[in-house]
Amino acid sequence: MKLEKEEALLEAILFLESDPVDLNSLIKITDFSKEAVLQALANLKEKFSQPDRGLELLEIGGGYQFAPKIEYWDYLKGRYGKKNENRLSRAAMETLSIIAYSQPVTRAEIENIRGVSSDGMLRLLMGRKLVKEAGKKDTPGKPVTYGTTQEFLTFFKLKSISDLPKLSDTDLKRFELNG
Amino acid sequence: MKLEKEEALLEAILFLESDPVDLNSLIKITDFSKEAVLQALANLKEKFSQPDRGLELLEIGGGYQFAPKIEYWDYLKGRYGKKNENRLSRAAMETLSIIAYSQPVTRAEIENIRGVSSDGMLRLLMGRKLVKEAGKKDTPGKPVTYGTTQEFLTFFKLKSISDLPKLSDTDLKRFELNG
Amino acid sequence: MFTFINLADILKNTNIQDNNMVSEQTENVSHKFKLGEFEGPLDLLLFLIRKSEINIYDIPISEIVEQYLAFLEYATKKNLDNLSEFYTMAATLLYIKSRMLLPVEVDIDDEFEDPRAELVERLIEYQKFKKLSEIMSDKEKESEWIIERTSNQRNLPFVNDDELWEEIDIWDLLQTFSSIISNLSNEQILDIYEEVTLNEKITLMNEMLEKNQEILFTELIKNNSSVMEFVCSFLAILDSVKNKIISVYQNRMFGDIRIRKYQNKIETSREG
Repeated sequence: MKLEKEEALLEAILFLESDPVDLNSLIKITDFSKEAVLQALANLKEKFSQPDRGLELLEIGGGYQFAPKIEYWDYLKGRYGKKNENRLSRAAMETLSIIAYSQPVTRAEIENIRGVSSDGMLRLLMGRKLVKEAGKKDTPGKPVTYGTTQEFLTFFKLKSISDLPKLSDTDLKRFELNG
Repeated sequence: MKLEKEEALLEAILFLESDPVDLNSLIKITDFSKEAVLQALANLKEKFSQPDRGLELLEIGGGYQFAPKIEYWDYLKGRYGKKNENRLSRAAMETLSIIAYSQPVTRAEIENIRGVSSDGMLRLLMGRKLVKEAGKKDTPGKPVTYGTTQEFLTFFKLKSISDLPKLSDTDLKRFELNG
Repeated sequence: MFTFINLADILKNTNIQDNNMVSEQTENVSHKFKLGEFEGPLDLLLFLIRKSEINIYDIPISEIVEQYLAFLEYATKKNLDNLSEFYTMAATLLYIKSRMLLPVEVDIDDEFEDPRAELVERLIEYQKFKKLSEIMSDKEKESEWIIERTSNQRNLPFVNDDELWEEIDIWDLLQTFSSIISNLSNEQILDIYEEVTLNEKITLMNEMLEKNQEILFTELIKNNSSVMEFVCSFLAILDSVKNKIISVYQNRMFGDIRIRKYQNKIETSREG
């Protein structure tokens, strides 16, 4: 399907935006049909994958975004690069992965898995906007549950939470044998 | 000449920059030869002029910059235009003042005064209806001349073009002294 | 007795191939073993199990308890913080150990009867998330660098700097022009500084013709005392007639000149 105008306009919009733009926003701005937008995005993605293009169309957290292709980063780092000095500690990453893979999950459940109090870690992760309160659990006391945020997806460059990296088959067997 | 990598990298750089980037900076960032950069820019310009592209490569004030094509501005105005409704960039302002005070004036004359290509700015000002074609000059080649519009008068709250403020006496004297 | 040695030595001697041991974590191999590296009692237990090359499903509980308590003693001496959870686990381990010592016929293969079963389950679960968090850490490393655009806010039309006018007025325009002019050579400015110019009058005339079908010559004169006004206005008419922009009419000799747009003027001037 030829969608020259649609592709052109989407290219302009994604150029103007710096954060991922979700499908609904794109439909609203362009006034095109959902099908047309999706098809045009697919066409764009394909075109930008050509070797003479320096950008690629990423799908992150349900949104679309242009980003320079990784093979050009060495040229770009000097002027545009920022190193992420704020790596998560092992404890924070442990807590985060429990939340990511088991969400929605209560604090008690997290602490039960880790075997230590996770208050500080939860606060840290919420401070970095990787984790948010996700509702209340329907059990006595109605404890708050936690889940990951949009920023979490962006940070880990994930399309959606179902895109979380999986355990290898060997690991999977190992952990399920006596599960 | 095939310059896939050069074009790709320049595309990425011009995506990351918000201001026009001059040739020397582009050479410095990419470490390509001047000829390669110029040729790649020309190729890019040509490619972006295709109807399925929403951006165009402008040459503004001696620098290069991507901008959404004017034909898509109506779609984009609502979301991206508001803040600038009453703003003009310096380059646009320069061009506009030359046109206002020297009209009717040809593009060559404008460029002669500014010392840089004024293609993009002229289109921008015409897109905003502050400037229009005002006829042709009676010189070889009959170049198009430009002048200000009714919207220009409204925008600057002028009754008529003869209300344009005059240069100060000091300015006049300096001219006479040098002249 | 559990002694604190280089982690690398321990790992070197640890066979982690087939015995359902703790997942590989070779990242810290070269580091000196540090107490702070245990995220909690489960982490410590997994380390001890792995170091001793024992099967997680058949933990020799007395041996592990002994090592665990040795660690706790050392940690207490060092005044480490947050040891309460480690003590809780110690109590659990001792309880399991006592259950194991009871003279009851226990079928070890039946995990529901095994006092260690719940602990093993927790260890496995924790181990799974440890592995997952390693995967996530690798993923995080991919984000070690971010490439940022110089400005996150982009608008139409393209604004080049922050020194912009919320609202520009005509004096800004004059000032801009004035500063451009100050950098020009004299040849480039020739007729710009005239009090009144021919171009100005042409422009004024076109402007008036946009609003009115017909205008009068006298309407082009804004300053009656200036001869240049008359000259420029008249030249403007002559020039425009020549360029087929206007047509002029005069009712009587020395009467006011009526000016109208030349027919098809718009079309011809927009061509090209």
